[in-house]
Amino acid sequence: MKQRIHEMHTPKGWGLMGLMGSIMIIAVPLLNILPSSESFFYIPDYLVTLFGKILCYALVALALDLVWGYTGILSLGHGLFFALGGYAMGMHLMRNIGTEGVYKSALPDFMVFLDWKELPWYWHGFDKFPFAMLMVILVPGVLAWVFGFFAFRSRIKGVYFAIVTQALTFAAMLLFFRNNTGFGGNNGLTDFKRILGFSLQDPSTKLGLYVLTGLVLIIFYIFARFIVTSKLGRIIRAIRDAENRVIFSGYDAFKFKLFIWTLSAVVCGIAGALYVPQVGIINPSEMQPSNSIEIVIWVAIGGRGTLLGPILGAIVVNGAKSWFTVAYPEFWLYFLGGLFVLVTVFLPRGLIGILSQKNKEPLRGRT
Amino acid sequence: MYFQRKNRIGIILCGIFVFSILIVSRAWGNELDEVIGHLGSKKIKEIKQAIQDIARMDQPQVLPTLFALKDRHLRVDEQGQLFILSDDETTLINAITKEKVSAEDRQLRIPRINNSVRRLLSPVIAQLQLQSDDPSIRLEAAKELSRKGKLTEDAVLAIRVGIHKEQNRKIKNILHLALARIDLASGDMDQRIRAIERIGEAGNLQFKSVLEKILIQNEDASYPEPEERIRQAAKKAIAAINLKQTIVTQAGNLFYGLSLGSVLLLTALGLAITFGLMGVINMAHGEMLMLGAYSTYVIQNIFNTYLPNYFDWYPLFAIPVAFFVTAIVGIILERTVIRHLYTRPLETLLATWGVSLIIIQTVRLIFGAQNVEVANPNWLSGGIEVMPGLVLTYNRIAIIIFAVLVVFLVWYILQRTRLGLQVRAVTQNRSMAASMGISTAKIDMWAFGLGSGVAGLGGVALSQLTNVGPELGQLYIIDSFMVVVLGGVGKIIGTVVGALGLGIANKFLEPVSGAVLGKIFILIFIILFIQKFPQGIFSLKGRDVEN
Amino acid sequence: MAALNYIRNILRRDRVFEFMIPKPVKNPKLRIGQGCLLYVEGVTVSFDGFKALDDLNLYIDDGELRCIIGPNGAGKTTLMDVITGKTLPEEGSVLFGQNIDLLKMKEQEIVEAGIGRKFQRPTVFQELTVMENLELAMHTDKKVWHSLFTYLSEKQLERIEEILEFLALQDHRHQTAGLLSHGQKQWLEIGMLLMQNPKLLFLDEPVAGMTPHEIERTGELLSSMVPEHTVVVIDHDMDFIRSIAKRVTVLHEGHVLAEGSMKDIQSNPQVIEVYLGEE
Amino acid sequence: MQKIYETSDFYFVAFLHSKGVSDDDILEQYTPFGHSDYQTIVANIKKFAAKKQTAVISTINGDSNVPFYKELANQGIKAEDIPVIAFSVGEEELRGVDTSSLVGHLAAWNYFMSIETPENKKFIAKWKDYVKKHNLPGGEKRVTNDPMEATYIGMHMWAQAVEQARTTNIDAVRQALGHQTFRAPSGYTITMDAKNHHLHKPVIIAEIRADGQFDIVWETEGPIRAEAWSPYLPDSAKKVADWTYPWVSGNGTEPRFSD
Repeated sequence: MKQRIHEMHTPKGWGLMGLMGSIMIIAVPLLNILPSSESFFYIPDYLVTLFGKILCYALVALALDLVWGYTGILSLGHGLFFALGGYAMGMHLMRNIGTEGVYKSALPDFMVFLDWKELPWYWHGFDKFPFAMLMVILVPGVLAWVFGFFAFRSRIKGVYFAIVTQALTFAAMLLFFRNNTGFGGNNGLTDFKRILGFSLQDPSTKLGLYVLTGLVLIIFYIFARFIVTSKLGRIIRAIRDAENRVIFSGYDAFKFKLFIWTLSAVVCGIAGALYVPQVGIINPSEMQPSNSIEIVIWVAIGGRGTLLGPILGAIVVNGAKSWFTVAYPEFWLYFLGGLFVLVTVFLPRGLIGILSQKNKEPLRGRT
Repeated sequence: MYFQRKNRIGIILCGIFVFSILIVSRAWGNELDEVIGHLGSKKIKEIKQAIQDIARMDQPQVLPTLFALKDRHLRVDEQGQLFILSDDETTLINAITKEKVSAEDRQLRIPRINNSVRRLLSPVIAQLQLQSDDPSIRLEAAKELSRKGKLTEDAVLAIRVGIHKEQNRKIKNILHLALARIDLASGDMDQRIRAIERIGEAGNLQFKSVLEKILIQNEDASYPEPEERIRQAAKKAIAAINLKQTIVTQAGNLFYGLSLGSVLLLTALGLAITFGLMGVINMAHGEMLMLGAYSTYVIQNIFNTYLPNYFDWYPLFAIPVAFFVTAIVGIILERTVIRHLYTRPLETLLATWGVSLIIIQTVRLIFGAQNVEVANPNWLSGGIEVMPGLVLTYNRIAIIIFAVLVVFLVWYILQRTRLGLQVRAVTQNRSMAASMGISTAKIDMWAFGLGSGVAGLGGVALSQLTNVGPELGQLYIIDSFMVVVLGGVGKIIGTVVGALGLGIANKFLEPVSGAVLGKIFILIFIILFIQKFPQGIFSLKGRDVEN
Repeated sequence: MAALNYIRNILRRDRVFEFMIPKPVKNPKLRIGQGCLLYVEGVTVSFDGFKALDDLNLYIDDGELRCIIGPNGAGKTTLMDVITGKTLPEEGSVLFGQNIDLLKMKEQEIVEAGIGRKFQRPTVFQELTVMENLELAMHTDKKVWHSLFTYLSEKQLERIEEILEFLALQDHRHQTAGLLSHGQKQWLEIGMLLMQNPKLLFLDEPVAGMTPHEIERTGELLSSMVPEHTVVVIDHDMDFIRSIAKRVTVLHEGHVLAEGSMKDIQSNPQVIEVYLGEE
Repeated sequence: MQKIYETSDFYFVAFLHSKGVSDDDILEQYTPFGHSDYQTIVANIKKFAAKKQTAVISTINGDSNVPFYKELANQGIKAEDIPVIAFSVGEEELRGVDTSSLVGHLAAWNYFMSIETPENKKFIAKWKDYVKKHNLPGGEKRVTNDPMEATYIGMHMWAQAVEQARTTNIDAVRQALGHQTFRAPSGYTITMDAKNHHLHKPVIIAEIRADGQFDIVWETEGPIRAEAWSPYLPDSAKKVADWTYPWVSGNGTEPRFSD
């Protein structure tokens, strides 16, 4: 066990990680609670929510890095799994509003609006928190498993896979846009009141959600680190480099891909579930193909195949987005587009590559 | 009044048409001028009354005034005198005295009309046009009248006159059809049956409900329509209408599908070159379409400003301009970004996505975030009614033809020119081609330029169909990739079959499932199809496939 | 007829609906009778009407070093694809020992049964170290969960060291495989095959692109592997074949043209005409 | 009269049912967002309209309007035969369309650029100056529209409320907002309802002109009192919207903080 811990990170690496982790989940909350609102060190509530949102994105980026950076499967549909987790959570929060909605009905407002008389079958059970959490994992997980089962079995790879995932999320978006599908159509699910009895308007609930997101991110980072330093980690990297060789070494590459793909989707779902109570809305625009491409952008800019890079990428890009879209809205797209071109062409190992020696080596065998 | 009309029928039946018109017009000279004057009334009610009066008098010389009223070219001065504004809006012509006056220094008012006036106006114009010497005008007028559900007595009268005078069989038939609804109620059995037969032959859907009324059964199983022969004829006619409508529907779906397929083809063809042949996952492809559409917009504006007389021909000029503009942008893109990425094809996806964001923002800064207006030239506006209920619009027909030409062009360049040969050689085996003395860098550049240029051509086509705005490309990028992947990478014929197949499937599906579900079904179908045939419809087979 | 073809298509292993095919017995024990290890009988494969293999029969004895030669397009690689499960033939049977039907198995199951394959181009895992490459190839439990929690045991480490030594790659054990020379990559791949502990080894052009010295060394390597492993070498390099071959099979247009010792082959007029004659 | 919906709204159908229109006489058509191929839908409208007098109610939003109107025009549907009334089409939306063949189709809104009042002339002149000064794309062709007018009214009312309250404190301004009046470009004095904080505005129905402007064909006699909730829906009718001090209630059945 000791050896495995050492393989995952050098002592220095563990120390650094501990430091960043504690800044994230201890320092930020303290700076939100302790200093007076005039103090220079004070972190206002809206920033806590913004940080929480960005950490959710970081979790998604981390999940994508496992499939793309390590296994070489480029997904342009990860936003779908994120949104599905978000919808599962949203349905729970929606049911939790109870009869306090605009129409004072036991049904969610949009159903009253559409004149539905009873809850559709697939909404049953979501009033219970454990069931909803199970669905947060199962819905994206099962969809990813079924989709991956057929796609990997047919040996769909590279561009084809990427485009098919894009078609998948696009189709899902159109489906969720329809009022008749039963998920609030265009407007999605919103007006949430509370989670597990805590008011979602309360700053302390938001702080709690932020800390929870940070914890989940740290836990999953360690788990992901455990995976990529295990033999399985070497096998998926081997699949990325030469899938045929892996198969002719006696591994069922299909199962390994399916495992990592499904795992990644589940983590995205969890990220979505953490995201929804913090931002207070989930709608089909989360399934837009461009959202999924943006996830790829975070990973690529941070540096794929590094785990830390995608987290960094998600934080840098989204931080820059929050600042730019306020300060220089007309130049945001120039910045994002330009950053993207430059990183892809000149820094294939991403921002993290600048920090490490490895960037000097040419990148091989990756597509 | 009644006397006069009856008198006129008598005269008509005698066949002395010219003479009668002369008499009547002379008789109504002053009265007509007065009625025309009411067209400039402030009250819509009076305008309507004036139109009805004009219909009764049946005087074609009023037509210019009626057109002016319809097109808002009619002006009224304080004294209530009517003037017709010329098309270039410089001169006024007195509606009655026909004398020209200058448009300046007059306080003029535009008589207000609304849809209820227009509803009254169009059949009256058609009725008057029946007396035209030009058969094509008479044909249009006859069609217009046959479309109307209810005809005024004056119109019926005018049609009867028209039928009598008409030499042209086609126009005559249409006029008969226009009367069929009236004839159905006539007392003459043969006339009724003929009317029913005519309706059946024409197959217009709008007559179906009229015929269905004949077949309604009373509660005691008797028919309000006692004549068995009439009922039989009606049944036959309804069957004929249904058959014709089925044909119209299916032919319509086929045409719509072909047209949608052509649009998909035009949007995907450039991608078939850059992605299919060169392996560059060009996410900025949609922006090439958008730039092509904006080029069309700029050319349109130039024509509008400097060559207004040749405005109708601006799309023809826009085609080469759009091609070269997008080709040059493509070449710049290839030289600055893509050439660094040939060994990492999936990463071209990322870089070109970045490029697409930059292009979108640049267009926004130059042209604004809103849509810009690209007008169809006259020859691309409107459509031709090939069957009742099926209008083939000119812009769609033009796009189908354009798609054929572009496919031929691409095929010719790739298969019949030296450049095409070299492109194929480079895309199939880069190092081999290089060792044979082909400059792969140059070929890459030209091939990418060609692909982008073809995308620009797609943009010209789109500008004639839909709105032109900075996000235009984003709407088509996914569909374009679907088409190329479905058709099979590396095969132009695959893209053609893929695009037409998707278009037609989509349009046959849409009436059944609705547009939204139809689109979803198509996407799911593509996902399943690729599971089964990962290489698309036209796949390369053999041992090199895996590589 | 078309319908029948469709159903046949559905039942094909490399297609989607795999669950419809009856599963073979998992990990059957290899039974060898009469010294014959591999039976390839009546195999036909065609691509778009072109017959890559045409009613081909081939038998490999247990413990022999067999060379297969043939001009380009003779079907050598396709034959290997069929045996290792990459391509499914339209007709014919492929038996490993007397009891294992290779046509009913997936690629990795065939590997598990004891057949290793080296590709024409050296395919090692470029971004993994030499040791990691060998570790992955090792004959062990290859399930997903096991891979996640497993460690290298002392015994396994010893085995890796043994192979490293055999390949003379001890000094490169922590180097990423992508940085090895071409010859070293070829050897590493052979080493990876050996790690699988296969009964039968297919080597597609093992000496392509090697220096004469490396070729000599490879020849020695291969010869030292028999009779513990049965080795089948497919190559163009006649000098190399001559130096190692005991029995040679000549393929031409998808079927076996001749078979025998190198001497017999060299004097076979048909072979001279289609193949050796070109040199 | 029959109605066809482009994208559906439950309330329309409910309203039509209440007017005794049967489902047979209603055809609803939905399209995906960003839809641009209206061939089938326009053909369906024609087919439907062949049977009975038909009007189309279009709730198409944004960009899809252009391809829809182009297809309508090209397939020869004229306003006098099948009028289309749209709820989110104004001068700005028509800027991308050749309107010559759309003459007579209708739009319903609270303001149109063609309204002839001194206030509107001033408003348009101000906008033109702004466009010129900032060199906005489109230049001379830029138009004013209803959302612009609404924002203009909103900003002025807010400024008035701030002046009256002498602070930008949200609650104080909110309290001061009720009863604010403003002479709007539409020529009417617009009042903010003291109770529900909606604006009382005129409703105008106008026809599209060939130049992309609108001809007003019908308007209410003065501004209409804004109802926060629909009196036609039993559930909705019970509700209260009351922002009169010290109450705060936007969507409840009784005012909150009433004491």
